[in-house]
Amino acid sequence: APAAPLVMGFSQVGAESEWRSANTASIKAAAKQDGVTLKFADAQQKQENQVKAIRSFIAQKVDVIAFSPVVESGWDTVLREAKAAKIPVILTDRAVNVSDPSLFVSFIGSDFVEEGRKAGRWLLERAAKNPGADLNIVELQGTVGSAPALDRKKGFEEVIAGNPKLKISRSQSGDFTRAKGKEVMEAFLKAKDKKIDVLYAHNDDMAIGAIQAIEEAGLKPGKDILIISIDGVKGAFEAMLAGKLNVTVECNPLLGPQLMQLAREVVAGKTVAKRITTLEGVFPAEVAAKELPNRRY
Amino acid sequence: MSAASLPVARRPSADRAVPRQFLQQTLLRPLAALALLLLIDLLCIPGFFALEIKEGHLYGSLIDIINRAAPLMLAALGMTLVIATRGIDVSVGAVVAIAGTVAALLVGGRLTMEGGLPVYVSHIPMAWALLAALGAALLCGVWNGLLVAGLGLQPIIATLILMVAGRGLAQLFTDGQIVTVYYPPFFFLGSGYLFGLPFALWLVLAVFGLTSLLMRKTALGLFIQAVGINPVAARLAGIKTAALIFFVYVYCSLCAGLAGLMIASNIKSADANNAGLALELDAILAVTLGGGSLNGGKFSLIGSLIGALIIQTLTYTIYSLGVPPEVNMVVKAVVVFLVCLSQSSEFKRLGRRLLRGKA
Amino acid sequence: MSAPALLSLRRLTAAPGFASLVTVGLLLALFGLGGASYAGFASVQVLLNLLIDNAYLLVIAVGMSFVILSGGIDLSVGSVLALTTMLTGWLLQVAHWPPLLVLALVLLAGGLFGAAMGALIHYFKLQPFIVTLAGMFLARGLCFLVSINSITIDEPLFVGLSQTQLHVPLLGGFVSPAALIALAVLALGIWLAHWTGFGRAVYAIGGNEQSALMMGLPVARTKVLTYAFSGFCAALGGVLFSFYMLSGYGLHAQGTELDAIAAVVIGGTVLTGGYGYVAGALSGVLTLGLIQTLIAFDGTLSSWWTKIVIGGLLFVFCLVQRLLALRAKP
Amino acid sequence: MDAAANVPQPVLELSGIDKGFPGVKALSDVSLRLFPGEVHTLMGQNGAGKSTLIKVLTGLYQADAGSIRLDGRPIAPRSTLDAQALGISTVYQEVNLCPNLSVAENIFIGRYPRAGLFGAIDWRLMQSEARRLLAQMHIDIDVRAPLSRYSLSIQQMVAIARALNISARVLILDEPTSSLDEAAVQLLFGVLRRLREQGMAILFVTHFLEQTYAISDRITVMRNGETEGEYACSALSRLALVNKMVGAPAESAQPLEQPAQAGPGAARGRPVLRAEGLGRRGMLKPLDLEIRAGEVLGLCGLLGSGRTETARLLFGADAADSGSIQTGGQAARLFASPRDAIAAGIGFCSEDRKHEGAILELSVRENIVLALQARKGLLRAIPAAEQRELADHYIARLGIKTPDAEMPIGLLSGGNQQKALLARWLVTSPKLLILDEPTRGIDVRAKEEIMDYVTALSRQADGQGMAVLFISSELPEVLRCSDRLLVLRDRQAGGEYARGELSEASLLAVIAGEALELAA
Ligand SMILES: Nc1ncnc2c1ncn2[C@@H]1O[C@H](COP(=O)(O)OP(=O)(O)OP(=O)(O)O)[C@@H](O)[C@H]1O
Ligand SMILES: Nc1ncnc2c1ncn2[C@@H]1O[C@H](COP(=O)(O)OP(=O)(O)OP(=O)(O)O)[C@@H](O)[C@H]1O
Ligand SMILES: [Mg+2]
Ligand SMILES: [Mg+2]
Repeated sequence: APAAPLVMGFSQVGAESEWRSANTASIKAAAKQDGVTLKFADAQQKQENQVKAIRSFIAQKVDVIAFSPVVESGWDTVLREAKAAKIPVILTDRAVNVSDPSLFVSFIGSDFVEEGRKAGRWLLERAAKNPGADLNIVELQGTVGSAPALDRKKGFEEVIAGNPKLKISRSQSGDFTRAKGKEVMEAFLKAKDKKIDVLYAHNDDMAIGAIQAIEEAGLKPGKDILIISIDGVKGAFEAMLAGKLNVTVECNPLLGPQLMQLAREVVAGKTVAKRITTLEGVFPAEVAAKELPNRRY
Repeated sequence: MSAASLPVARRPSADRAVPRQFLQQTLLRPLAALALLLLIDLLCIPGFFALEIKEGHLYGSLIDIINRAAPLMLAALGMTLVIATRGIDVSVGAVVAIAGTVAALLVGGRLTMEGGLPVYVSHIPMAWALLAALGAALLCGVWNGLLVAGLGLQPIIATLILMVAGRGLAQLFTDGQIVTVYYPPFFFLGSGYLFGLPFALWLVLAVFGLTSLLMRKTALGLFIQAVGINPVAARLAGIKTAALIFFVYVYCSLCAGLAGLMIASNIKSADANNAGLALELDAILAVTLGGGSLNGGKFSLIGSLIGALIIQTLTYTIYSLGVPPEVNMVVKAVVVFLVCLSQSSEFKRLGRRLLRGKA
Repeated sequence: MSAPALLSLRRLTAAPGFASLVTVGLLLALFGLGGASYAGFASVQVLLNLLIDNAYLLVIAVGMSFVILSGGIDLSVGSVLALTTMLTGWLLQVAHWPPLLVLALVLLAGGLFGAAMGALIHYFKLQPFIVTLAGMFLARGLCFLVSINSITIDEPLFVGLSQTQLHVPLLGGFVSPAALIALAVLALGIWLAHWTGFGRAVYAIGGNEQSALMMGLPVARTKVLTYAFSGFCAALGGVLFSFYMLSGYGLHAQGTELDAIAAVVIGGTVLTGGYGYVAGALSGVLTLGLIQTLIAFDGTLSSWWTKIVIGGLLFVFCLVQRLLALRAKP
Repeated sequence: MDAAANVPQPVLELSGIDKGFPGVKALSDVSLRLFPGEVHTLMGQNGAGKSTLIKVLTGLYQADAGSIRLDGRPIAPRSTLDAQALGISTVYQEVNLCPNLSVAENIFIGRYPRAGLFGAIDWRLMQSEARRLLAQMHIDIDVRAPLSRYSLSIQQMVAIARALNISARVLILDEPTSSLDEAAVQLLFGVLRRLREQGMAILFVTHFLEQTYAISDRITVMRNGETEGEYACSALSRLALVNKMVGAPAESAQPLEQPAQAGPGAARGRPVLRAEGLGRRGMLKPLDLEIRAGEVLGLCGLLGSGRTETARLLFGADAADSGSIQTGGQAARLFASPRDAIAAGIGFCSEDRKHEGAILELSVRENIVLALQARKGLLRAIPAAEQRELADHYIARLGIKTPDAEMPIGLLSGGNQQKALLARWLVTSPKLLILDEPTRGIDVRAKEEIMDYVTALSRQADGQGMAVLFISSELPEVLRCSDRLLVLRDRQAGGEYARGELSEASLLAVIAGEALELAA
């Protein structure tokens, strides 16, 4: 048994959403349980801060570095420094785009494009029940240019392209927040040109905000307008219970235990899989009541 | 005395003429900008001005704009006074987060199920919760005021400290989670209606009325301007400059706190990380669009309100026109440039010269 | 204390550079604190990392110093930086232009962008805050018009510059070429500010623009040049940033304008213009960087405690700086 | 040489200049000729348009109509920079220098001596040159210190030094002497005479008749924005000059030489203020001072003798570090801030109206009521009607030339701003009014009338009149108005004299002569 505890440097994106906070909490709790000494650095949503943090982990000679990159690109240099210092790097939640794949040992996390596809597939099935009707979709995007926003849009569009009845008529950024989601939805609802049938929100928070706007417009969310969102936070399940949200695609933040186990294996010199996908489900409203008690975030 | 020998050009209704002149100078231009934006909406967005009665209140795009602009208007009111003293307060967004969080936490983050029925409970009586939230905002203001007026730190740095730490505090309270409120009376503040109009609007009007009353019935307005334009001379004239500066920061934080309550109430939850993000920039922009100068001095409360309306109308227009999100910023930038230019006398002069040159 | 000692102390504290001295002293104290608390902190490389990691910020802060000294403000720098990385990425990776041409072009573009804002500010008597805020939206928006995805740069020159480690003789440790460029820009800034007519005119305008005009100084040219210089520095900061990150991205460096302003003000420059030193930008940048490094070394702070501690350290820093400066006033 | 050379040609010729501002016609059909080798004085009442004319001439304002010719060629400068390039060097009325820059830089900015490969500024050379230039004007100060550290008079001298150092053919000085004392004025005149001999054309603005007659060759009189006429100095008597400025025959020929009131008979009351050992290290050595109700105490001294410092310490504008002040039967103390002093019934009209007095963007009305309002406190706002009444009263009483009370004070002429600031303190009806150079820049008639008005306020028969502490560099004025004179030398009290004890000459000797003795 190793005398000194494993030291892990972890650079988190920030605390920009509930999902992220749950992710952080899971990693911290798992580290504690596993007896891993965690050096945690919050990047406040800035890539440059993450690079600084990784440099400081290298200077502190930690055993393993893990991080959730703010953005895919731009990691070559600092990861090379880590490699030169012989510190293995694990990615969580989001992937990076580097010229040399050996710069990191493994990546655990969700596949945003796949999440978008799952959302799209759910809609396809739903539309199949009522093949005659055109469905007018509005989309609430995440922060312009951010990886989840880009990928969730891409995956969703890819799938619904298969059905010409499905059309996205409006798409606007709601910055992943409730307030913006509500604001944008309000504006969509006022535009009288087309009746809105479906709302696709890139995260639950925006969907929850939009639900309020829909109610205030005198419509019934979940019935008059189908609502699809991603993440699967507790609030979404509550909304589904109340019949206001139709489906949420899970994006699992509870990566802590998996990460710790992986770190141990990596440090012990075992070969590990390059890509580890987290287990994620799709939760339609029907299963919400059963699932809600299991939700920890 | 020599007055007799000097032919002083005294206009007959000098006292009347001047406020009108002032109005022209400071309010006409922002008003024109707002009108222009609305005109664009009228032409490009069908049904933009349509108002209907829904559930006993007015419903429509205009109402949305007012509702959405309300927190910004409040923040801009507070910011107006700070800017008039040649200061700046970048902590507005953080104070919004703190006030919203405190209120949401105290009012009720609990949904209990009794016999399959959801029951909403507030933790402590709502009035106390609201007072506590405003109290927290007040403390923020006192902190800013002490740093600026007491210690003499530069306003931007003094308030930057709270801007950074304040949001952290709010997140500390909530452990990084969004606190959802399940207590309907709380929602009235941000999405209720009174006499058919959003309650938020009435609240803004009340704060505005109170503030302008304060400016008109007391010498506060005069003193704030004097301190903003020439602090040395103001002190020599016997004005308590430090106390005055302290006051405006407290006032600004209180306005921000109220805005925070409104935002939290509107989305029925407190989002410590995102509530009021970059609101300070919008508030400053509103003040400047309304004719206020960052060099301190003359200010116009109504101007700032109009400035806030311009910003919100613009945002709403962008959403309604279906501008792709990646172009949002460019559109916003271009409009801000145009509004600014339309307010510049120099630009007008240039335009006139060009026109004359062509003719 | 004896009278002569007191006197010499007073003379020291009344010296014009005293505020900067205090800042340097505080910096050393902060570094000492880190060294005492965390293993591996008190190393040369940690110090050099401060320069490497903040090279782009230093360059921007130098440009910002001029703007603030002239009594203005430039909120567009962060966005111009992002736009530069984006343009650089696009021109290199998509359009495949030669790297040196790209460099020249983006630097020129940054300068022109600044000059355009300066011209609006001066000739149309618009407020710097509002014009540069619109500039900030514009530059950020233009990023997304280029591409909403991030662009990875793998052009050999950039990669080479990014990964070069220049070993520092005697001290040990290495710095990046970007850090050296930043120091060179700082030196250029100091020289411009204190030994050229342009720099002195900037100070004069910050002291009193009307007077500067009545003293026959070229106010229009100086103001436009000031913003052009800041735009240029922002673009250069963007170039350094693309060396640093090897990517172009529209969300890069959000809020950097506030960091730069804070750095300049912490370095002792007065926001209303006319007073301060360009060299102060370095101490401001190092202060902000050091605070972050301290937090990273601590490694136990949650997101929110990170913010609170940053705010707290900033407060303590400003408080001590201010109190010492107050004491120094006779 | 051809024949034309024999008839002197004006270097600078302005004709038909019109300039209007919203609501004000500042200049109409003004003409002016300036010949090489002459000192040409521009005279006129406050607000006559002198400064505006100069600003038009140097490109700060653009004329609505008219032409400016330099050597017969029309010019249209658009900025001071242009004017300088054309050989016109100007000192504007308010000191327009940069307070944050060093004294040396203020003299040399824009024309630095250069050295080295890249043409860097040669700071050493610049500083030694500045020292040399100022030494010529008998000023010995640290030229590396920021200008803001020095008093207005020093700043004025620096502004002059700057203008003189610009190699120019036309030198324009707008009221350069308003805050200089006699000695400094003589120094300046010495320099001007030398420049005149070198063929420079000098345009000079002043309100002092003595100075006009001492230096000028010709005089142009302006009235209400129009040129009244151009006269050879020798052909115009003082009385005629004053008449032309005012536009009506004046009653007395030598207004300034008459005593202001019927001698020292006015009733004197109880002490309003008694200061003991008032001082501050590096500013003023401990000083005793007593002022009684109904008394005008003149404070005299050379530049830098500590008069302004005394006033500031009395008023609490700077904190004293020794001594005490007793007012109206209250316990002795020191004022912590101007507020305290105002509450004790003291008013202080600063010498530096631009930085310490006027709130430029506020209206005349707001500037006038400011101190009264501050004393009443925030909550008891003076009703709008009352404010207007107060403002209108003093506008009429002091003859402030403004279209109306709502005009921003910054748009008034210099002298009229000064009057409005005086009004600010008069409305508070203080027990003690400290006036530091209150007549700076006020025209010759108004000066007399204002001081008469102020002294009349103090000389009330009941012994309850206002006490006045009067600081002025103009000895005749001090002598005329004061009941008692306190002389300051080297920042300490140098003697007290009763009214009539000293003539102007002997006062000068007391102020300067003994100071010289001390120095020796
Ligand atoms: N920018 C301006 N806007 C409006 N009115 C102005 C402006 N500048 C000057 N005036 C007006 O023009 C008139 C002439 O002013 P000017 O300053 O030229 O007088 P002056 O002869 O220099 O007086 P003084 O002896 O008091 O300095 C005044 O009535 C003044 O109020
Ligand atoms: N000729 C001079 N040479 C050097 N220093 C001078 C000279 N005249 C004044 N000073 C300095 O300028 C500073 C301020 O002087 P200031 O003129 O304000 O004094 P004062 O007593 O208020 O005189 P006044 O009221 O006439 O302006 C003092 O430090 C004084 O020593
Ligand atoms: Mg004048
Ligand atoms: Mg003086």
